[in-house]
Amino acid sequence: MKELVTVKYLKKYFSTPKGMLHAVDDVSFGIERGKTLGVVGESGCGKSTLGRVLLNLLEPTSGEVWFEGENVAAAKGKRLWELHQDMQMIFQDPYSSLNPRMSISETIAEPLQIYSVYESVRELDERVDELMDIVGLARRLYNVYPHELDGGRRQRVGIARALALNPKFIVCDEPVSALDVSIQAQIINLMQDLQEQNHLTYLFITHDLSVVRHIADDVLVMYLGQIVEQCAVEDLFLNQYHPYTKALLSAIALPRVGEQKKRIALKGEIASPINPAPGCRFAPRCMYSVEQCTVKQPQLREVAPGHFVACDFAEEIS
Amino acid sequence: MNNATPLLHVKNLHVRYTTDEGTVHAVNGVDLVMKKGETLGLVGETGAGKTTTALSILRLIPDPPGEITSGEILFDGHDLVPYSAMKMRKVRGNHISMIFQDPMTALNPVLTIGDQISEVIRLHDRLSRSEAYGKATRMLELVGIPADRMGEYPHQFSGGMKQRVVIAIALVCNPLLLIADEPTTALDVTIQAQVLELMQNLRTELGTSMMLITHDLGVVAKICDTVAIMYAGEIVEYGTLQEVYNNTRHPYTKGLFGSIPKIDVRERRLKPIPGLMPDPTHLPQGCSFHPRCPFCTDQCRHKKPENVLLYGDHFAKCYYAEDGLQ
Amino acid sequence: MHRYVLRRVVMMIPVLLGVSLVIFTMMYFTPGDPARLILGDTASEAEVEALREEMGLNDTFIVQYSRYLKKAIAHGDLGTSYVTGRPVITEIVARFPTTMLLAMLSVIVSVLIGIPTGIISATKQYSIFDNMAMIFALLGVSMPNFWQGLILIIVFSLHLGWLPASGFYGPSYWILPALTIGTGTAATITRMTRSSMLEVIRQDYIRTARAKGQSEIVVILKHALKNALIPIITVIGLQFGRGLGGAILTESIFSIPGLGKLMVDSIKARNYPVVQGGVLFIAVMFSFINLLVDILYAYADPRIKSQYRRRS
Amino acid sequence: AAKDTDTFVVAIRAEPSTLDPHNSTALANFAVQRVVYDNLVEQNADGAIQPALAERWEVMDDLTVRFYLRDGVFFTNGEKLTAEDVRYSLERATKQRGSASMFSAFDGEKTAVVDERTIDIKMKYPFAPIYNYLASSRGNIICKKAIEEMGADKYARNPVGTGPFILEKWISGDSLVLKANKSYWGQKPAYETLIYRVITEHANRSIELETGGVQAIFDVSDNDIPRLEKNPKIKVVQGPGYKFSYITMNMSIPPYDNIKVREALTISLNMPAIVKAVYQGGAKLADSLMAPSVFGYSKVGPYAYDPERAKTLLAEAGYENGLKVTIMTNEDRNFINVAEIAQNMWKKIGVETDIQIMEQATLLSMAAEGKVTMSITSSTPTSGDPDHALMPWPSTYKSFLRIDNPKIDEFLTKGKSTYDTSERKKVYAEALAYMWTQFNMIPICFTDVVYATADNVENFECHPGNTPNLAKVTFTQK
Amino acid sequence: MNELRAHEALPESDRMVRRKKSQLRETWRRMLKNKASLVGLTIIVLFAFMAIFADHIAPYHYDEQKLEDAFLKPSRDHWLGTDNFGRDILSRIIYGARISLQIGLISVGIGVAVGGSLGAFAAYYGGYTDNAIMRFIDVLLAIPNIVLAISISAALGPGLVNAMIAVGIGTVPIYARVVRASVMTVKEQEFVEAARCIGAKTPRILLRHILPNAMAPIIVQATLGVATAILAAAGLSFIGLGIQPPTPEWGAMLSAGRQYIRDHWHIVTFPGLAIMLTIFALNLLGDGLRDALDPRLKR
Ligand SMILES: Nc1ncnc2c1ncn2[C@@H]1O[C@H](COP(=O)(O)OP(=O)(O)OP(=O)(O)O)[C@@H](O)[C@H]1O
Ligand SMILES: Nc1ncnc2c1ncn2[C@@H]1O[C@H](COP(=O)(O)OP(=O)(O)OP(=O)(O)O)[C@@H](O)[C@H]1O
Ligand SMILES: [Mg+2]
Ligand SMILES: [Mg+2]
Repeated sequence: MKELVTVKYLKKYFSTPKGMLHAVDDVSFGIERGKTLGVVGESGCGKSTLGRVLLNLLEPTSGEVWFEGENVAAAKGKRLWELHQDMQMIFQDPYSSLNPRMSISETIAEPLQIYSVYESVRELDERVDELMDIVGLARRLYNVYPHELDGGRRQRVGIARALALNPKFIVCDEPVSALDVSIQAQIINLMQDLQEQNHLTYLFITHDLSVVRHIADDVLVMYLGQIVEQCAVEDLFLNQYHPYTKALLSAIALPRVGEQKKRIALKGEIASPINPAPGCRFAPRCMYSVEQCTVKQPQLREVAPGHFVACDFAEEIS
Repeated sequence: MNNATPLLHVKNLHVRYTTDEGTVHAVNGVDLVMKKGETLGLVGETGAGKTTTALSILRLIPDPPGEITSGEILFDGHDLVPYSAMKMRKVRGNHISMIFQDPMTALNPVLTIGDQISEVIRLHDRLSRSEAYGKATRMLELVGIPADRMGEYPHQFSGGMKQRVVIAIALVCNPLLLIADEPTTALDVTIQAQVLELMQNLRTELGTSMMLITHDLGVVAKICDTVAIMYAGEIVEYGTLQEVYNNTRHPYTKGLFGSIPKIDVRERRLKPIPGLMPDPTHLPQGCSFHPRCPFCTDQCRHKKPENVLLYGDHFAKCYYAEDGLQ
Repeated sequence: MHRYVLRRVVMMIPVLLGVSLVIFTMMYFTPGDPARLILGDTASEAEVEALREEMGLNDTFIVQYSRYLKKAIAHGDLGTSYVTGRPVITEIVARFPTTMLLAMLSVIVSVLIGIPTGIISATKQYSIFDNMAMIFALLGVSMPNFWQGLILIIVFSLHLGWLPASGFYGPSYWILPALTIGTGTAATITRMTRSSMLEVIRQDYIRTARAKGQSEIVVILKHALKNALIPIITVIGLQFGRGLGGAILTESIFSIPGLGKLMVDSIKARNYPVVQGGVLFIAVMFSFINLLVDILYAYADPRIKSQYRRRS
Repeated sequence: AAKDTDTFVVAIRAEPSTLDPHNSTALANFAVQRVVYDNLVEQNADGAIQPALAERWEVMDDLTVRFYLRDGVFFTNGEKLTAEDVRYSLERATKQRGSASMFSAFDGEKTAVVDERTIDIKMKYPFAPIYNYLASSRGNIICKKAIEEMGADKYARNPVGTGPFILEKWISGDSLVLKANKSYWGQKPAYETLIYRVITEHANRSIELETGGVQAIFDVSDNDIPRLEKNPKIKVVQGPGYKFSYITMNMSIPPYDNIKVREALTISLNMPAIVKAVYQGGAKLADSLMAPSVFGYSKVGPYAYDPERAKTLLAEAGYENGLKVTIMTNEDRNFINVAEIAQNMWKKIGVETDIQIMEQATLLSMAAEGKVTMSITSSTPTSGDPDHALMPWPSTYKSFLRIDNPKIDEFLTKGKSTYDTSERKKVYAEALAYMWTQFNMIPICFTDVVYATADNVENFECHPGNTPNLAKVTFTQK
Repeated sequence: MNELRAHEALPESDRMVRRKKSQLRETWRRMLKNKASLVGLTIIVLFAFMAIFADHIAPYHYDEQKLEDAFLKPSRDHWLGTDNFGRDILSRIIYGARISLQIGLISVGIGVAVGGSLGAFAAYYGGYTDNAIMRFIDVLLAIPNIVLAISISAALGPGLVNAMIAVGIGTVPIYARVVRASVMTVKEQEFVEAARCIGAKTPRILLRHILPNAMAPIIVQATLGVATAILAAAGLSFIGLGIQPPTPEWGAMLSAGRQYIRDHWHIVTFPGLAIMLTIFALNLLGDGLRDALDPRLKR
């Protein structure tokens, strides 16, 4: 099957006063056209950085991002600018991702103006109206400013802006985390509808496993900049190999009486990604860790068809 | 202390904030009963008035702009609303304590952890400085932080650890009631689980009653005995966990459940509640949920429904609660 | 922390070089010939020229500046005053203690007035006290210093005869000038304290302290004030730094032999060595005060302290 | 500041920059130098020359005057005053930058010691102002040994003279404390300590006197005079001074090279009104080109106020459609005020005036470059000699005025070299009468010297050059 | 297709009535609610009015001297009395508003333009640019303001324009710092990244996204800065630099009149009051603006 996006050995390090921060550390994966790849992981594990590097909003330290036969990571200037027509992003924070000084319509129209998609103002207006319809924003909000809107509507504006150029691929960086459940559900539904209608491909970042389960086809579990487990979403919920994934799943509280899972307690908290120690990044918190784990870094390997895990003891543990 | 008197009985509480933009009717006639030793889950979306309710119980509503306009808050049979500031101080931290939503900001950045825990001890127990310090150290260890970190400052702690310190502060004087306002929302999933577990253990150990404020129905299912669902400043459904989860009667509660993606079954679409929470400065007439309610009738539009008593202590504020809304 | 201080001191060097270059350039391009000024209008062109040569004023900018730097760095020699013939250092050192004292006194006055007023205003926001305090604070900011000084002299020295009008010989002489500078600063500090306190008392940890059952006074003084202090320290530091070089008008109104007056007189007299030396000296003081402020920050705020520890 | 009669505190306007008489040009220095040093001869309040360190003197020839020194005069460091000290002082005066131009007529090299108490002072050319110059501050006699031991820089702040007071303490920027010289050769001061306090602001000086902080002040501000006069506890000491203020015009450039324009500008100013408005009784309308207290003064004016004629003159000069002038002055408040009123009066005859205020330093440099078209300035001939007073007039003066009139040069040379006083007076009377017709400057006023003292202060000399001998002050006991 | 509709099926107003309700207007509305800032605004408007229509409202010309009428106390003919040349003080204050406000505005303009662009560049480009610019700012900051102003005005020579430049340059460090801090916070916000994502290039990002959002603290600082600049110019006049006579700048009036303060109080009192009132008003306005522009105070 042809992948729309293929990522190879992608790395992004930040240099900080305290040392090199390995935000994304040697990550490879692919996303098929029309599918959704979910990315889960705890705060600070590099999810957003991954999304930004994919779009070359941040220049990767090394690695390749192939999109329709072109390496986005190497694209520069005008070419990159052109590529952005096809690759867009929806941001996590509906409050800070909209310019408070621009009205809703201005925000949505901005990409269309930048790429001079339409020649006449009328066409532009029509397209803005159309986009507002698509994401379910009433037209009376045309000249309203973001601070007058609630989170859900703001997120719709962000989605409309991302859709404006008819992109093929959208990085969704926790688009619903900041929203209340009932609003979250509205947005998730909207995004699913849009995907179906426009054959969109999503990279969907979240820390909520239930959301991944609902929306994604495949899933990546990240820990401190690295992929620890990768498989089809159904697989993950049936059978987890990596101890971190197991802990993550067991931590979910189900909204149902008397059906609580036995929780796997994790020691400590997520460590700092600055100058990480050799060996498995998860080892300090892992209940199964042995000496080997602190020395040798486990490679991602296929433990079952289409199911990749970065743990040398994956089989024994499960 | 009479065992029959509930630990906390909030009666018809009204709270409003007066702002430039208008009067915010944050709490509109909340009734709540908590028995001793019980854990109540107070669930609702942003702006429903959960925090306001909790702060009113401690009489910590910022005044101005906030103001308790009517109602009673009976704690162990005594109404807290008319208490003097002096008297109220004796209650706070001692009989009722509170954990706030964001551990990142709930601790004073310029005081050591040790100072902040012993402060509450010295306020309520007649202990010397060193005794208080010793007690604080034991409490810190109880929440799983080594004693040698007593002299450190909040910024040297991670979010999860800070939240544990906050829990330590709240529980160190053995309060009768612990109000936890979204204690884990700001934390990561795995840390969330750790902290919740810790709270639950300590609570059972110390026999503290707890009001857990959250918008996560999963968390409620895990640790609460009774549930109160809040919408636009009102408790719209109240009952035991069993009743509310398995015998949901209010359309809003149903909507909430419908909005949550299921982890075990894959549905094609979620069934969210349409529309938005009403503007608290301009609440709709009649049932405040009616604009979003699929079962809304004329009656709902004009007259506020009263509590409908269902099975046991299960109440719902809906004309059609008894019918089951099928 | 020590290493941090050391590093900061080293970091001052480029700034001081920059200061010397800027001020040297400015003086170089300022019209007016010191030699002509010394000799007066009746001196002949030849006499003036000879004096210029003697003073080294005929050299190019580069030569003059590098000579200045060389002397300053190698011998710590900032030159001699054209007017008095004394070493610049001596001139400055003679004036500095007065200026320092004045700056300190006015900061003390302003802190004593400003911080309590600010705290009460913040805790009683929108009360009558708050409104009055804010109006007074505004008036304090709005009143031109020199005007206020004159009025104080007329009222307190002339009409009431309570305090001396000029000189700087002892506590009774300090009061009026310290008040003149202090009230303006007090106004700034009041406003800063108020807004900083207002910001802090909205914080969660203040609510936490209240939820512990702590009394309001302790909440304000123990929990809020220390947090609110950080921006206030900045303002105090800035005012203090400004006091070192900027109380010129006040100094001349009260006939106080301070650095500011020396600076102005020297600029007017085209006494370049004194201007340069004085500005450098003030810049050094200013940098030290900044450093002091930063160290105070670290004491007020443990977050910053640990940052230093990490960096050094 | 003690109030007892042992201490006398006076407030002066500016801090002395140095007490080295040959490197000092500021008036502030002279006031202190007056009581620290003595001169060979001195000038009394009327301007007459009297013996001081020299008991007597005789003119040997056109270029030589022989002075006989007083015996038993000691410097405050214990050295005895000798003719060599005098020779050294005068020779140094011809070389140092603060005094060289004033002492340029003295021949330092040839001046010779005859014996320990006799000295022949030589001139380069016949030079009548010699006594006045010797009596001026630059003629102070310094101690050769002391200055050679200390070096000039140190000496400047630790002066050694033969005067009635000894400098004890100098607080930079604030005050100078002097103690009476117990072994003074002349009349010893009636009090022990003399303190000069520096108080720059006019208003503060009088406030300080009114509140008793000081017992005497120099340079009383004009507008303070009436109030102080009304105060029963204060005495105002006012008298004619040397200071002459005037508006300059740069004769080397048009339109000021045209006498008609100059005259028009002059007579279009209602100078009595200006003087009254600006100086408020602290100055007298200038009726000559040097102050009455200067030797050789004669009244030649004032000019009549005649704006109509001024217009005619301007028209004749080709400026019937108006004229634009620029007047540059330093920050002196009185000058600015004069300029503002003049601006207003000139407007009435069609002259537009641009006033530019700049610092003295800038102004002097621009003047030296000949860029100052008009200015307001003053001269204070501290020696009281007409040669000194008329310094801006000869063609060698290249600054504000730039007059190039051989006739004036001739007058001035003659005046300088005429030893006979009555002859000399005549020369200057003639010269002033001629110069007055040239409209080379617009005279404004002669500023009085105004001091004020506490009412118990007696014998406060009203010295026209602002350097009263404070050693003579006594106190009435109450 | 979407759940919001149910709620939003309100009468959809026609697009023809596109109301332009901007944040500016929102701010304005909040300003008007604040009585103090309204007072400030009124005073400023009044002074501005005086400045603009000085020719029409001043009872006399500012340079109309009547030497015989000097030092008149306030009376019916001269509401605020006359000065030492018999000029009408009220008229001079009215004309003076023109100069003083102009000085305040233009020197702040210079400070904001120079300091602001330095600060914006420093913040936007970061790294070495930032370091170099900020060290330069440190240098300026370490030189006492008044020394800077005096030497600049000495170097440039006298005159209104040069005084404004001198005062303006003295304020450059303040604006550089304020703008830098402000731009730093704004550029970290997600909408800037969003803008880059939809293809906006640097100039557009700076001008359309960053600067408008970084304006609030600058506006506030500038309002207060106008006050400081007026004071600074008055201070310059006080030591004899700055404005050329007979220009009726308030500070110069104060400085010229200060020798008469004891006998003719009105000569200094009224210009002093004018300065004070203006600065008072500007401060009220600045404080009000700060509140009105503070997003945290919203909702
Ligand atoms: N511009 C940057 N400079 C330095 N460090 C950065 C930068 N951006 C991100 N980081 C660091 O990289 C790591 C990964 O950050 P990232 O934002 O990608 O995490 P995330 O998984 O998206 O977390 P969250 O769930 O909180 O959004 C973090 O430790 C973060 O501090
Ligand atoms: N200090 C205040 N001033 C004005 N309005 C306030 C204030 N605090 C809360 N409100 C308003 O009162 C209503 C209830 O707020 P409250 O904080 O109690 O909600 P909540 O249920 O705790 O929400 P969240 O889940 O976001 O914490 C909201 O509309 C809120 O905007
Ligand atoms: Mg992220
Ligand atoms: Mg809340």
